[in-house]
Amino acid sequence: MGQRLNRDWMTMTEPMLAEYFPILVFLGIAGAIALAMVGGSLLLARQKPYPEKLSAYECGFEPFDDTRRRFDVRFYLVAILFIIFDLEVAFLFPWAVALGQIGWFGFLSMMGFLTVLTFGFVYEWRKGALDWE
Amino acid sequence: MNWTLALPEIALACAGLVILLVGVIPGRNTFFGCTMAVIGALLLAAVLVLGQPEGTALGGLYVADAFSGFMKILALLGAALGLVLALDFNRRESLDRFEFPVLALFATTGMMVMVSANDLMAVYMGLELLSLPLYVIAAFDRDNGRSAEAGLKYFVLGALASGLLLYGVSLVYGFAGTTNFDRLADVFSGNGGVPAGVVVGLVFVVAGLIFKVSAVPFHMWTPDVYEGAPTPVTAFFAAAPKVAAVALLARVLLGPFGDLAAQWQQVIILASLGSMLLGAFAAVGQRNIKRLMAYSSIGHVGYALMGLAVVSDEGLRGLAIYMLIYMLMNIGTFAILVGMRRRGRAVERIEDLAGLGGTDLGRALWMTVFMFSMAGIPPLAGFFGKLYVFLAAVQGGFWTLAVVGVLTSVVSAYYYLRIVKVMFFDEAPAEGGLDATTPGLAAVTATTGIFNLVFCLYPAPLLLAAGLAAAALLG
Amino acid sequence: MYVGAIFFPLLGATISGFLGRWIGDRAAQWSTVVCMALAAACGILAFIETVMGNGATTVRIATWMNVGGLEVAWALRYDTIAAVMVMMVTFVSTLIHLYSVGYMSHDATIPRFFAYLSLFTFMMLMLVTADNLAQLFFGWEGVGLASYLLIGYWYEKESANAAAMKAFIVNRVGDLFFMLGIALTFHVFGSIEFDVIFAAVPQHLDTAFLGVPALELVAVLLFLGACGKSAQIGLHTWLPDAMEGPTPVSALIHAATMVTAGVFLVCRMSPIFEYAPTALAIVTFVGATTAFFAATIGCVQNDIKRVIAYSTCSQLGYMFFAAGVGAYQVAMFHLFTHAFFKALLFLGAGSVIHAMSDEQDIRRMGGIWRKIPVTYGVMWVGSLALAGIPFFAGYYSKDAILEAAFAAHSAVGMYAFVCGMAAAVLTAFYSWRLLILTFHGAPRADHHTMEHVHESPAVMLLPLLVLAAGAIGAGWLFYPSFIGAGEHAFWAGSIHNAEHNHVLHDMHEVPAWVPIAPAVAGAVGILTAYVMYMFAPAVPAMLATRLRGLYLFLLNKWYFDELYDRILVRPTLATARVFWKTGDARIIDGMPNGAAALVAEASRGAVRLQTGRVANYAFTMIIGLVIFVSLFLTGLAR
Amino acid sequence: MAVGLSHYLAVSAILLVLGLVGIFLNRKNVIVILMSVELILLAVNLNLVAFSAHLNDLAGQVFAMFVLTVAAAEASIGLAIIVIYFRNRGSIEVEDISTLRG
Repeated sequence: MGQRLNRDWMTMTEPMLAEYFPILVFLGIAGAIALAMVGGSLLLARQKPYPEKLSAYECGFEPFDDTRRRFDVRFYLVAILFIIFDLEVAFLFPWAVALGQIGWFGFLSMMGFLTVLTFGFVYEWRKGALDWE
Repeated sequence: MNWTLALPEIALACAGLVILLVGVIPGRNTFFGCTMAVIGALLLAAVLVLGQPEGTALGGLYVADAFSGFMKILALLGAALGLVLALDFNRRESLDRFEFPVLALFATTGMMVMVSANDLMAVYMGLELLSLPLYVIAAFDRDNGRSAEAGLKYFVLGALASGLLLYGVSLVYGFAGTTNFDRLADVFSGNGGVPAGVVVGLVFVVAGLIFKVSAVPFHMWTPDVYEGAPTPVTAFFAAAPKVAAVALLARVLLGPFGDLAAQWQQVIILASLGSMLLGAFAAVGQRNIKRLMAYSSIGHVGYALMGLAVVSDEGLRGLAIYMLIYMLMNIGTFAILVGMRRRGRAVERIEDLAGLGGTDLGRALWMTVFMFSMAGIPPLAGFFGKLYVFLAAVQGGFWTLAVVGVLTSVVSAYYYLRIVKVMFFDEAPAEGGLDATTPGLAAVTATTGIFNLVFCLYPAPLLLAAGLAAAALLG
Repeated sequence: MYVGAIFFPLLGATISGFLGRWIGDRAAQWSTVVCMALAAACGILAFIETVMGNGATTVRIATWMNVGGLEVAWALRYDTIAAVMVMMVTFVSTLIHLYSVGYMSHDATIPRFFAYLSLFTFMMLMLVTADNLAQLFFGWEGVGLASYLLIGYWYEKESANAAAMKAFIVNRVGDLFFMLGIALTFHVFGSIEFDVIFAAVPQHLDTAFLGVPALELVAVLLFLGACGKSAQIGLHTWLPDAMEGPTPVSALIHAATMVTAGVFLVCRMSPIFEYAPTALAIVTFVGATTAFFAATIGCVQNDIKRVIAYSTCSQLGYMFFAAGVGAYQVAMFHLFTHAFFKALLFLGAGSVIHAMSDEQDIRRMGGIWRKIPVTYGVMWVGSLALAGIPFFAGYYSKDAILEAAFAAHSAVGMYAFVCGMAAAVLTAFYSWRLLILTFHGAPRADHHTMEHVHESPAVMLLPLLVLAAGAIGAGWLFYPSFIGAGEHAFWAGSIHNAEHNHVLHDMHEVPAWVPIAPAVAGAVGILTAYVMYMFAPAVPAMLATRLRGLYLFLLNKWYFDELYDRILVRPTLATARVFWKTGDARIIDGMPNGAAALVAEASRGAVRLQTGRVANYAFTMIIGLVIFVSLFLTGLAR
Repeated sequence: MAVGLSHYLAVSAILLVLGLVGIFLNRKNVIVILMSVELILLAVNLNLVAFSAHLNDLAGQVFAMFVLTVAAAEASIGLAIIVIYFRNRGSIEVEDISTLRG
């Protein structure tokens, strides 16, 4: 193990700053843009506040309520379903990129994967997990 | 790409999906039909396993040999019997949702993958495929706080355990450069010293696996989960997953890390000693019989691990035969516990068995058989299970293990006998004896009980099978 | 024939046990009796075949287990010692089955009883015909189980339940040592087949284990196991309580067969014991002490069955010290004769109890000898045999034992001789005390009972008469072949005497007074008993008051139970309290010893870890992980 | 000064320890335990990817994919169980989850 690490030290010769410089630049630009937007709106826009406008806006809730109240369990449900299904993307991207090399076998295996997901989807649908009311 | 070798697993998985759909489409309750279908699928898989050729498949991720065959048959048998126990209970407790058998089926698929994993990746996938459904069915009684708590505890600790396992896997992968068992074995067989990273990783892996077999010090979840979960679920937990986990532990330790035995041996010894002692002592004061069974199962795992700690052919054979006997003893006992109802309500205190000898002699006698067998009293099967591991330990010169084993078995005889005493010598409570059992339960009880009785007469074939399994693993 | 002798009882047990409910009580009990009779026929044939015919044979039935480099077979080893036991067991057991038909006729669950009885017989036969330690252990535990079931047969009685538990647990203690003994044997010899072991003994004469000679250690462990089964001093406490079981059970298990299993074990392992002098000395000492100690207690007990139970204890002591001085043949001979007259005594006692409508206290009997002459007669025969009066069975064997002890010419042998003589006097004394108090004098039972006193039915008397014949004849009939001139040809090597062991020869050259002494001792005891209980009934009470201390000492069985209470229970509880502050030391129900309390406390401690908090569980796991890592790294360092 | 394998290992080890400590030091909310578990898996993934880059071996990254998926499934099941528990007991305080004991 020791030797391996030493080899790392040998191979990585570029100075650190050079590596990280782009990130620094990126941070700078991001900060600048944010400042420009907020400041711009402050400078240019006409300020006419009234309570409706100042009150917090939350999707799906009446805004006039303490914020620590329980969420409706249906949100959890949707969230859970989302977690499950958004993951297939993580598999679909590399598959789509490599489809050329992996050929029919790769294609079919992904199809199998999607079929399994479909089974699950049908189950949820039949269980009525998808309709809100 | 000879994926046909993995036919049993593939068949199980497909069956699971189909049954899921078939169960959900119609509007009415399909619990009974689905359970039957699942049991059929399990038996079919068992047949496929019997006809399975040996070899590796799926790019070395999957291996099929005598050992995996033996253990798979055990796991499938345990799962099927466990589902039979669930049939009636779930209906009465209005838990008769068809998801139950399907989840059990997926869990069983996970066990099969574990048993014939030949790569750390396959190990992890199998383990999770087993664990996730188990988390759910532990909390299957949604409207019961105890069940929910059991599920929550099992989930939190299980997730922690699999996290540890994964971390270990990542270390092993990094420092050994591969996750395939055969190549790992090659890496370590070289006489060069082993990098500390691999050793640490191995510890994490072992920890994660020991959690699944619920041996000390990773046993803490067992009593709570066993007590909280619905009884058939407990029965399922106690039988099939334990077999699979023990098998996986044996394969991982003896396969890729066989040459590191000097390092992991003492850890297994420690776990075995601790489990035997805790299983013997902690169970004595228990009132809830499911909790008692939890501690008893911890103890049994301790005995089984003794067979693993002695890194030898005999030890492994003892382990295999022990798991077989343990599984059948447990299923039988739980077949009686599941049937414990008074006036239609499920009861699970030991006192509730009082006077069973008077009200239902047959059941009491079978229970006596199981208790004596668990206590390891000849000529019942349980005695031979212990005998083989003890002999192996003695032959390997592990006197501490053998002596502690004998002592703890004497101690544990106390609480098994206590149950017998309660059944025969205590007065039945005022509100009357237990309700009559059901044909299904009675059948399971009788089959397992008869096995326990007649095993001593002609164990040779089973021993032979176990011997082959052991030989296949140790090569 | 060989196989039949063993498996007919099992057949009977199966029929009666599983079909009993359908075929009815009568059919069930008679089927077992018939099976036993067949077994007995086979047993006797097998004996003749073995002794006069083609000598020792081994019948392999099946390969039983094949593990850890040892292969164990179901096999019946028929050499002389086994054949003798088989014949004796099947014969006595048959008679007792027959007797039970009468004795248990008013019982509710007759098939269960007979099933247990036959099952026990099968296990006992397994034990004696085993040709390897595993099979022997199988039978060993089997008889333990059967006796547990039979002692607790009347499980409505709390006392019976407790007695069964006590017997079981005390036996487990013995079995613990036995198991260790087997394990050590396997470790030393690499096998548990008798042939292999015995053949290999010479190589291992100076093998050491943990610094001590391995053979000594093996012998001592096996003997400790035998102590449990044979109720030798220290582990004897279960035997008197075991009298809670039905009387036929006491006769079969706790007099004739099971309790002698220990003696049989020692004789069977004679090739090992021969080369373990220290172990033999221990055997002699324990045996002799038990013989004397049990006899003293027998003198003051008032329960008719307990008196006989203690006499059994004492006779077992005789057998052990006979084996201890190297005269295994003599031990087997006494075992053989004892089976007859002790079974006879128990069955006679049972017949008395039956007649007295279940009265067991001899202080409430008396004056009934005219009403039950046959029972009276057979009790006389039994007592004469037990007291070793010339030409009854006991005379030959007990005489031989004492001669052997004398001829051993060793300190411990002399100690055994003295204890044996004292015990002989006491034996005769309490036997006649029993006879007189039970049968003679003025009736002390209430009028109602006395009217119902009646002779037992023929089915009970027949076995009594047969056994009586045995108690009279078994001695001189078998003396020549067992320990007389023909002894060598008879045992045909099934018992091993080392070259340095001449005791069998020496015992015929003892001074003339030695052979006569036991008979004299017996006579003395009898006379004392007559004087004290027949002619001057005031004497015993007077003695009891005068020597109050001694009397209580004996009456409370040398305070053994109290001793255990002091030594085991109290300190355990105390330490338990110190360790766990929580006070109440609740002993697990029905477990009459202090270890249980300690276990309970330990469990409470172990359970206290189980807080139910997820965080603590996770923490435990992490701690375990850390420990493992350190262990591994040390393992790596090695 | 360059970023080597050891740095990645150090970071992932720190993450692991944070996760472990988070599990048994947190006394408030079960959700936090869920997060800690995710933290551990994150550490694992970091390890795997770092190693696979260092060994020029794709297996590690494939493994990381699997871990991602399973982690998501685990999280969703965990959430579901927590919801059930909350329905029954009306609280998800870690301290309250201790009715089963002994």
